[in-house]
Amino acid sequence: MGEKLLNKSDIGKLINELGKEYSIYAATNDKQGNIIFDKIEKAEDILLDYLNSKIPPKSVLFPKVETLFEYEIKDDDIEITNPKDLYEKRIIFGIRPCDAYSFQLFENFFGYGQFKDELFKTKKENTILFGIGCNLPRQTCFCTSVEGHPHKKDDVDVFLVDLGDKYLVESISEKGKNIVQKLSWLSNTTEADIQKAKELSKLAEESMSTKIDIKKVIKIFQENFDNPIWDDISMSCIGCGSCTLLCPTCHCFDVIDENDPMSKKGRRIRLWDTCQSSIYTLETSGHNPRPNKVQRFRNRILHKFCYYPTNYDLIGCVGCGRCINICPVNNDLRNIFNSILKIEKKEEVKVV
Amino acid sequence: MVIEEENQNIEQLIRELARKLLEEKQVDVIIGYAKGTVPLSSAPIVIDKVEDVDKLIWNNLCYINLAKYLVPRIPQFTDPEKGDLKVGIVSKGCVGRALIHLSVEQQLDLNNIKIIGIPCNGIINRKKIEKEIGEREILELSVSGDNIVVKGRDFEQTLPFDEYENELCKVCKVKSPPTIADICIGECLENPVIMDDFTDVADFDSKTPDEKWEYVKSLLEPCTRCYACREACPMCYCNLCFVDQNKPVWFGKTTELSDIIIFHLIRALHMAGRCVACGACSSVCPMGIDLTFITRSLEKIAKERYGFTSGIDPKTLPPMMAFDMDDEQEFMLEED
Amino acid sequence: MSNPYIPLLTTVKSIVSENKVNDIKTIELKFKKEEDYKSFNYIPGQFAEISLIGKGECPIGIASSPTEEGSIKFTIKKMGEVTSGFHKCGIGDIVGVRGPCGNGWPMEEIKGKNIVVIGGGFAFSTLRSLILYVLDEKYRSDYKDVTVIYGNRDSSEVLYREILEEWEKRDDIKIVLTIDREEEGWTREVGFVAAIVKKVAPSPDNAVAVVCGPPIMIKTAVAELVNLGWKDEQILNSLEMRMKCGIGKCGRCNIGNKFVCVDGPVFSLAELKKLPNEY
Amino acid sequence: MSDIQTKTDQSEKKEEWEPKIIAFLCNWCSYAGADLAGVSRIQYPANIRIVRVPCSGRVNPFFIIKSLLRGWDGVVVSGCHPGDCHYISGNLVARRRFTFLKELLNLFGIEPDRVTFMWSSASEGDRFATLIKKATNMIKKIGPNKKFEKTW
Repeated sequence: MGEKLLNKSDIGKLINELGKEYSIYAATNDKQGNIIFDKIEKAEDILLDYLNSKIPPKSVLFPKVETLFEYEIKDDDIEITNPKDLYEKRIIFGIRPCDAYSFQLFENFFGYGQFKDELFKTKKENTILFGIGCNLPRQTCFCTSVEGHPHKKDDVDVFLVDLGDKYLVESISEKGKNIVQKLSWLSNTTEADIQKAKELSKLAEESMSTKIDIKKVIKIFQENFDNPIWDDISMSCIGCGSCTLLCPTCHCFDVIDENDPMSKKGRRIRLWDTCQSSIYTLETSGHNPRPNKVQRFRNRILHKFCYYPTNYDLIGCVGCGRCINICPVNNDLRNIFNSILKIEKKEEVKVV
Repeated sequence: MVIEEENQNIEQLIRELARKLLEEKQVDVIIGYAKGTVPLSSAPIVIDKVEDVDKLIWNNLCYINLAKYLVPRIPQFTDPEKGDLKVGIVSKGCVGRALIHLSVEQQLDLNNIKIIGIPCNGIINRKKIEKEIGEREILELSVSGDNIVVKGRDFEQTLPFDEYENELCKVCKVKSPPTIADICIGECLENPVIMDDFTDVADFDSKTPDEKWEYVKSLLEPCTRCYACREACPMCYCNLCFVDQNKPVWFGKTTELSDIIIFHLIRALHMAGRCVACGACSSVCPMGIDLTFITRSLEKIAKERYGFTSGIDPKTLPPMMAFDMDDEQEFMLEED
Repeated sequence: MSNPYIPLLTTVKSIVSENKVNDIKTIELKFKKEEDYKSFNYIPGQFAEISLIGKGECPIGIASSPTEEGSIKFTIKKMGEVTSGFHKCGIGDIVGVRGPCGNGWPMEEIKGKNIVVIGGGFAFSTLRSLILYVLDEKYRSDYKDVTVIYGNRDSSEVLYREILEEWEKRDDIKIVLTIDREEEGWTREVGFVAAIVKKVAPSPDNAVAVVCGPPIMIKTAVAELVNLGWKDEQILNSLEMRMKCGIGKCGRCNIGNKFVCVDGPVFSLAELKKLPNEY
Repeated sequence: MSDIQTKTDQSEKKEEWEPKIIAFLCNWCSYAGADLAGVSRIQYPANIRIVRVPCSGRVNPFFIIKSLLRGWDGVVVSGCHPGDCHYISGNLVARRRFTFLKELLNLFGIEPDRVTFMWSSASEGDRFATLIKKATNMIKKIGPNKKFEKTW
């Protein structure tokens, strides 16, 4: 039996104990009251009953600004060193299943091909994920449509289910088992608790209000690259890129060198970048392969629902609904699916 | 009149005028607002058929400045055969101001545009509502009487409209677009005279530099550099923004505080005497950063120093496009 | 952990200015450590991410051939921050190199075939690498006739003059040089590359065409080849794309589901036809 | 630039802190004025490093902000008196620009005294020296520019 119980009043104790060995990252408020994942100093700062964070927890392992290496220019040599925080032992506490799944996608992508992104891999290896199931998914959530589930446990190391006044703690991976074993003071479960967790999982699944036939959507996307419908669905887009920056699966980055004006030191850093910006693909010669909003918009959607499935047989979306909530012009992904699904119907009519 | 009734009247006005324009073929397309799919939003929409007129709505969440869809950076209202299309644009005061200012800067031709003037009755501050409701999901938001009613799964909360209105809308003096002969229909202001005492920024002005710096720091800290503020701003139409320039690289692109502050400082500088105070930048910010203090201060500087209010008169040049021998220069260093 | 973003360090060994206006230079780099050079195994058509530490990084095609031992060469046009930095470099300066990246010309698959090289402007660098490789004693017998069609805006822009002269002396390679507009003293062809392709009319029998140049040249020259009866599989293009990481992670160089930096930059016309027209 | 800074950094520890000030001087008036001050042996603080620009209208606010970002403690911009501009109205255009810049620096809480604008003609060597003295003292009063420092 891998399950244990954790009283909500003991969260502080748990965090303090884990905090001795690991840095704890969890959802917390920033200065403007947004929920972000950040390093926790005090257990009281942790938020656990949040809907979902504004900035996805990718910011912990793939921060907005990440040092690739540091350098110091000397008289006839350059000294290059690896970034410092690579081997920091981290726990991401209270991550939602969708966001945990996004790490899986990151690992898949960054670990693909001849060159592997060792920075992310190393950080991920030193990280333990404590997931919490969503009992009340939002209206904009659609994880069940993209092969996810509000109580999906596969991608985390330890999985918690909120049972009201306590959490059911289930260790999933080896890493998770080891760490839960050390927490000997966790109490044992009863059959009723496990049963209740199962019920909650089922309830959560049933309360998902959006259901999309994603296989069909992918197929239509693959066949309709040149469809004029792209003009219509991208009409209202203002090209701001908040959808991509706040997407848990968007991994594109820009690389720049930053020098300390006061010394000969510097660092090469990578920053989150967005494919919605026109300079993203602008070549030095002035040629731009994706000069228009329509193309950039299409690239974003197809990258997740066409290129990703083609290359890795995975859907590049975890269904967190952040882009739906955040879009300033309310260009709702669900509407895009709906209008895309309509094209096929029209064509079928034509065939008949 | 209560807000709820006003909304209905405005909506009716928009639909009537839009129907008339389309039926009489005075315009080819109309840009307006449609109902959003999430509670705190509205969606810009383009219609070209009379049947679609009923999709146009008005509520207190129409925060996008529709003039953005006409700036040259996003050219889309052209037809291969007809050339430039005639566009009708649902205009609250700040949309009208943006259009007029853009024409002053020769970025668009007002003759291709029909301004459908409406008397805006204020926009709700989305961020303030989100903050108030906290981590509960908002499922529905409506205006009832003079109150905002927020409904969720197991709660219902009534909030007074006055308190949750955008700061900018509270002090707005140009609720309807200024009239320009021949291109305006609906409710427009004839020769508006703007009187503004800027009492709302007086408080901020009296702070010491360090206090201001601390305020700016904590305000801008969450910025992710997504540039939604820039993209939603009708005045930001440069082909290549200064932060994107790389010959030379002027300012850093990182999310370190100094780079963030510099970005907002320079953007504010570029908005000087041009900002039309629509508040779109604050409304669209995914991180809820309220840039009102910049907007208001820019208006104040332009008004107090040069007597200029942007987007009122298509014939007056904005302060940064003109100069005068007798400009005040009290900030110049002089011998004692 | 081996950090894939850390470059190998090299020093500038020589700098050659390639044209009259002096905005194209070929720099020769020597690896600081011998083992780095040994691990840097490349084939013609590949590129490397070269960087000036403190300025930035950019992807540049490798102009030298693996047969030229001891160093690697890059031909760089002065364009932005980084490339201008390279133009200010002196001998002995330190340059970072990551790579080789990309797939390169399919040297194995085109063995036993005639090779038609079509190049325009300073995109000729990776073609130089290819030609040198093919003409090298070790490999010459693997490939058949080589025809080179090389176009430029004007005569002062022709790169690698010395090596071109050497090639002209040989009888196993045919060189056709062209410039866009007539000029005094120019005795070679005049006209756009596509027109010259039509005039030269290379035979598609047992041959491959290797095309590299500005997008408009690729488009027109390829159309001419297709008119001459060339098949899509026989036409190889080397594409340009904006890149940052060069190793398929930063995302910006995708054409459909392919990344130019790892799946390209060399694509056959047949492959390109399957991809969206976003390049 | 960084050389100068490292040098002054070292001296900072030993002696009293001296500000580093970058001055953009217009070619026709202020630069000549500075020259005159030098030729006439009028003493003025050695804290300024001069950048000669064709006209005060050439001074993009970017220059000023970038200087602050790079760690300069103060910026001085000097041009011809209104009406005397070699290009007729360059300094008048500049004046409007500086008005807004000054107001915005103030708004963001960056000490407005760090950035100084002044007029000084080719014949006013002593005025130039006096104003530079005044500006230097003002900047000394505020202290070092630390607001834009990044963590290294």
